[in-house]
Amino acid sequence: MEISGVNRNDRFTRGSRLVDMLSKAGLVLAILAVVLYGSFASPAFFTAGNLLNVLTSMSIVGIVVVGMTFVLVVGGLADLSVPATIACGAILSLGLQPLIGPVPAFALAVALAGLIGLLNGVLVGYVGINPIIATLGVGTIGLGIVQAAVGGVIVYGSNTASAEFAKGRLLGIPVVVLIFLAIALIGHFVLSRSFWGRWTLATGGNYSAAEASAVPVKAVKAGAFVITALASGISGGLLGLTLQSARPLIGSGYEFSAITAVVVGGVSIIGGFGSVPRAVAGLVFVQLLTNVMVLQGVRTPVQGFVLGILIVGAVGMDAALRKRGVA
Amino acid sequence: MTVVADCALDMRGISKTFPGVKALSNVNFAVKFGTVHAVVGENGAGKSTLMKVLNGSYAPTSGTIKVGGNEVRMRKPADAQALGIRMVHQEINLVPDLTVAENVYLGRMPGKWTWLRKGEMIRKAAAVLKELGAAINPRERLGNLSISQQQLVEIAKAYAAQPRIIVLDEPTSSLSEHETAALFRILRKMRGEGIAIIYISHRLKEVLEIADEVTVLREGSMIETRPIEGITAAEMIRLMVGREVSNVFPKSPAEIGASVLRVERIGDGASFRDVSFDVRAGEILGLTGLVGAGRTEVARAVFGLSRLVEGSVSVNGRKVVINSPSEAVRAGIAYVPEDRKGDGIVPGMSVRENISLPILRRLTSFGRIRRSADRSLSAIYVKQFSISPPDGERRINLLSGGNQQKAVIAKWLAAKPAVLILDEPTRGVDVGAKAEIHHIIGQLVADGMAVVMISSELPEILGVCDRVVVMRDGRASAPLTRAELSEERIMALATGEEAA
Amino acid sequence: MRLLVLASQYRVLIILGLTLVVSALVVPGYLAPSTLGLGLDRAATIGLIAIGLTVLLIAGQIDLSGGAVFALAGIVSVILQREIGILPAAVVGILVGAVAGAINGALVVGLKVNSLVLTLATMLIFRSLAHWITNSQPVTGTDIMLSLALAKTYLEIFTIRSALFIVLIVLLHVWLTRTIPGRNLFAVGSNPAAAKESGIASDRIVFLGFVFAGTLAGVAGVLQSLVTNTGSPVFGSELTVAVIAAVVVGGTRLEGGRGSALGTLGGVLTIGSLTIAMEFQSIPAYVQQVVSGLILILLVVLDRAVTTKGRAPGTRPALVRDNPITQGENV
Amino acid sequence: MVGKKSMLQLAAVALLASTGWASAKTVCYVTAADSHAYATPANKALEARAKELGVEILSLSQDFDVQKGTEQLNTCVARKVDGIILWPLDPQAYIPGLARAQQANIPAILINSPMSDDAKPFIKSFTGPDVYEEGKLAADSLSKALGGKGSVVIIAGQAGNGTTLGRVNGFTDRLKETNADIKVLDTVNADFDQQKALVVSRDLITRFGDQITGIYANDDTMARGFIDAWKEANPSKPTPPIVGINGQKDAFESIKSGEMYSTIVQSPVEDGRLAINTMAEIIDGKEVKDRLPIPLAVVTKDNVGSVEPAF
Repeated sequence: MEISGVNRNDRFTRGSRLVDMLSKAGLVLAILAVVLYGSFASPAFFTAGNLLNVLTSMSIVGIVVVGMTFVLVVGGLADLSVPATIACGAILSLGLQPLIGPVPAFALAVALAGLIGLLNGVLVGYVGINPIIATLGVGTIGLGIVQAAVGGVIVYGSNTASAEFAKGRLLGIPVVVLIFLAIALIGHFVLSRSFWGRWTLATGGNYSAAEASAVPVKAVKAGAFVITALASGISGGLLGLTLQSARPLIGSGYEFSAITAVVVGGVSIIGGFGSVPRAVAGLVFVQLLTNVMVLQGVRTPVQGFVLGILIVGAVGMDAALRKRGVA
Repeated sequence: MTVVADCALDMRGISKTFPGVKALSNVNFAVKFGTVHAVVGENGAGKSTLMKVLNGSYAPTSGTIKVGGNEVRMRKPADAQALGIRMVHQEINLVPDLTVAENVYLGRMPGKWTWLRKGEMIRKAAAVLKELGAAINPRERLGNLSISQQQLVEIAKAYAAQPRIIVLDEPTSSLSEHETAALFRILRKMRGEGIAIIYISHRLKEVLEIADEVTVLREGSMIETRPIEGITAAEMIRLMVGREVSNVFPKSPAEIGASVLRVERIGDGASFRDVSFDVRAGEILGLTGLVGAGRTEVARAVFGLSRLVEGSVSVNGRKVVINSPSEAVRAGIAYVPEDRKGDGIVPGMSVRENISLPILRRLTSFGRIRRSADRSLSAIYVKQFSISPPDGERRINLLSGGNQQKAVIAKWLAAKPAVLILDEPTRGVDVGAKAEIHHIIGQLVADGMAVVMISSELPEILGVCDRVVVMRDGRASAPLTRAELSEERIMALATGEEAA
Repeated sequence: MRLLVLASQYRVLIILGLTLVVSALVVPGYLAPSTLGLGLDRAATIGLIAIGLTVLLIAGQIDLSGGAVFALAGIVSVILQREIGILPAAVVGILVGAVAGAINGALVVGLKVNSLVLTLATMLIFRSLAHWITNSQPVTGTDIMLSLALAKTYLEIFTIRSALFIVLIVLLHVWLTRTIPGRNLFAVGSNPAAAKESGIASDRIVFLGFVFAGTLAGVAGVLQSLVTNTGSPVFGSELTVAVIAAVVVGGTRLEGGRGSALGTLGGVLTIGSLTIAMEFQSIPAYVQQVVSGLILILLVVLDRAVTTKGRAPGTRPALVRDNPITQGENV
Repeated sequence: MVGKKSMLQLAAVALLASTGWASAKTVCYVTAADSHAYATPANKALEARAKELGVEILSLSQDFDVQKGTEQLNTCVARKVDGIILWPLDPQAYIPGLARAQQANIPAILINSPMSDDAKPFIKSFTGPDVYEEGKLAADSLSKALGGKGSVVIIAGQAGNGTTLGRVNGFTDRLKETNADIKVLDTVNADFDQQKALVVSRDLITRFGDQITGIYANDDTMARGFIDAWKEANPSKPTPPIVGINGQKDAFESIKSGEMYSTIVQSPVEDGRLAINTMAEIIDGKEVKDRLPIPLAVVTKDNVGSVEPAF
């Protein structure tokens, strides 16, 4: 259907810019509100130590969030195979240490996780299978193979140097946080400044038009899943190194945490819109809120309840703002 | 004055205001039973808004609506349907996963309580389709039909509801001339049954042929309602745009050079085979035929959007194998697709981002898009094509259809192709924008580009093209030169009355 | 190619048949009524939830909260046994399922948000509620004899649970193919804009679809709690994935507009009989996972390879569209 | 086709596994999971011992899903096995299934975790470490470390999980029983996951700071998480006394280095062997005791050199 009236277009523009601004401002305000409330409610909250803790705690899932942003933006709904890729990264990066040394082990672990992502990508991008089904199936198979491979036992780390590095600090900032920030920056650059990011946004925005504009849509779509798998592999590897132990179910739940952060950040699940800073802001908000609740002694089920309400609120508000901007 | 008894619809003083915008102001619009009433106007003149008011999608800000003499208030499409008002949209709006019969009776399936009387439904649907002269099996899954067959099902659906008022919005946009003629037979039949028909079209020739009355809208206001006798196309255009548009189809006085694109005996194993043609620098080659003849399929295959199974393609004398659009771009081929909204624009992106999409790699150093190059590229084309508003940062879906189309063409010129394939470049574009697009195409060939233009509109083909290839059932005719061109000749080739 | 088309058309039947034949060859006494009855009973819980999900997927929606609703309904039906008696408590438990579904439906229709994200959130909420009201401790019912009675098999094959599943899925088949609301459901999932334009109350259909799915998850949860005489906040945490797999193996698509009750029956039976067969052979759980994952992927790839026609390439699936029921307005 | 091939391979594997099915006694073993640090060695020990005894094991894995387990009991009954060894993950939910087994004259015993008293009539014995007992031992050990006075945090496993319930309730009940002056500051769930324990520990340390004088973790993995969090927050300060359960290798290291106070060793191998031995006796018609514990050893710095870690 065509838009009637040139004048109405102005309203459209104003609407959508307003929406974008409002939703960005909303996120910032929400984070500020949590910080303010937290500072009043708990003396321990607004301390360098605690905030650094929050940052450290969110780094592992944060790396996954960066990848998941690509999946949502490209219109790939969600990657449910994250637990498998994290397990792959964690178990292999520890398990292969005695055989090939810590650095090659880490690299190989991440590469193999990327291979799982490639399988997802081929099924979603090239064969055209619904991402939910494809990643669910591949994740199940991947996790099954990982479990069969290690026979279900815990794999321990054997290289203390790598453990020290992963747990260590650089200029007073934990190494995992630095790695997360680096990956977030790279992710942000790729999504917003590089041709690949523009292609990702175009493919998510209108698949056919992107295809007809010589964008290699299939590869771009597949690429988002490879990016997520690589990120999860790195995340899993770091997890393994910091914990110095890994078990097959080490990554369970990370997929939902990552999706939650991305969605709360206002990245559209229908694709074509979103950025890494938004997703990271969503993650920061969720983590700070959880932290405040824990410091306040709120029980786990209540935390889950609040988080659920939060997601409903976030997507509801997003939909409402968007609707107002468009209708 | 009209007699109340045969006044099917009487809309008086209709205004519709959106926050800050007046889309319709004080429109009076009346349609009599048993007539075909055409509504014409440029895009954005308020036709769609008026029809949305009529079918209950929008509530008017002020004004009254009388249907069959009684004042009514409609809050949703179902209210309009209960009053016997039916819409046939330009875009097919049916359910691909249901059968033809179920689509014809969608929302009104016959049955008792909730039980579906399937046999009765199929019988009735078959009868309606037969009455409309459409050879379609009512048990077939709708998704398996061709586009024009689906369009007929859409009309059958409206007709089966035994409406008192039927609104057709650009019903012929996906129909060939042949099928259009069949549609007009159906419309005349409906008119004979006393149905009031509202006919919206950009194709003034069709309006002149089928309408009894015509209403012209401009900028949200009703300009004039007149009987069709005594009005000419030129006059309608003047009323629509408020000015005389001279030379709708500017001819291109370009110098014709060497052959740029040559396809030889290509086929995709399904919708076309044994198609050969070539197009030369500075030349516009028309590709026409009935809808479904395989024109778009040929273009998509040459551009790498689908696979060729036989034949060869060469550009500037060199054979190329094209498996994807990016390979096509590298070979120097560009393609402006038929479905602008579906295949042309990325709605969430700005004009700038849309324009630079195909050649992004060339604007990139070390993976990073060079912002200045990106900006200046779009600035050039926004200016050259006078895209309005002249703001490259504006989201493209906020532009009018004509300006969107200009941006889509600009996107391809940025790639500096040797040959540009345009698929229905002026469909759904208003008269003024159409002239501008033709002007742009004229400039391109003047600069030595080779252009293939697919169009169903014969006057456009005749007016613009240097040579014309006519397709029928997946086969292509030999090219006709300007001297050989005539509407009759093309139709004869397209319908098979003359062997290719 | 023709063979492939045929194989794809009857893929559910083929895979089910193959499972049964191989199992029968390998597992002695596999085709005995008692074993089949066992498989059916094992499939019943998944099956009951799958019935609801089939309806939702056809309507182009999805519900991830089924497992949590399953737990919540069961807990409520057990907790209330002491207060109001077993039968009324069971009814209240099912009502809890219906209310949970209504909440999902109202939010999806009212806020016009994507059901994937929304039910992810309500899954969290319902699961938290289950932990909250039980203080994370399992709760026990009053009458263990009832549990034994409920698990009795009739005609050597049916338990109450599996019989209920079979009856409901046959009813669903009739409803989907022979009734007007059933056909309208397909219209809503296949082309929401067209459905709306044709005066079909899409919002109401989607809402009722969620209520239906919630109710069935409630029924399954209450039955599970009665059969085990226990309500636990951790029940059903693995169910949702199994249910989605069963429905998709049965040929229903996440894109909406396509699916059938009999297909779901086939999918559920395949998963059920496969599980039993592999368990009878002590196949480790992770190998079972790999096998069912492979079957899932194989079947959807087959489906995709054969039926690319009919839907334009790159058409976005229902889940990716904004909210299907808001489609068709503007832009 | 891939599917067909894998099915055939499956069939071949299955065929090998099922030879000799008719003659030997078959015992159905409904285990907690196939792939788990504790369950896997227990399963392996049980199966190895069964082979020695000439007993066929039909092994079914619940994958930590209670609902699956309750249904697997039906599979066991339908297979008309000679005995059932159940690893309960819930104190109640299996009772109807066990009752059905009893109706079918199939003896059943519990391994590793107890069930509620209502289950007593339906089982012949319960073998294995008593998770409730472990909680009590942990309370005693921590109480000793703190000199009967202090305030502690509990890092618990999955909410609603049977092991978690036993280990937490045993701990708190014992504290009450002994009238120790030990306050539980908070109980948080970390799902037996080291990373989750790390995250919740950071928050606990921020929240309570120096108030924490002792820590009880439901297993050694989570204790490890707390230690890491503590070292982050207070690189120089020694950890307060931490008590874990399981007796993992790395816990032994931590005890040696003084980072942990104690752990409670339960051997998965013992656990598995005791269960199958008991079942074999039952099948042979012998009477068995209704409670057969495996030895639990509290390991502190004093005896860490002389005890073997569990895994």
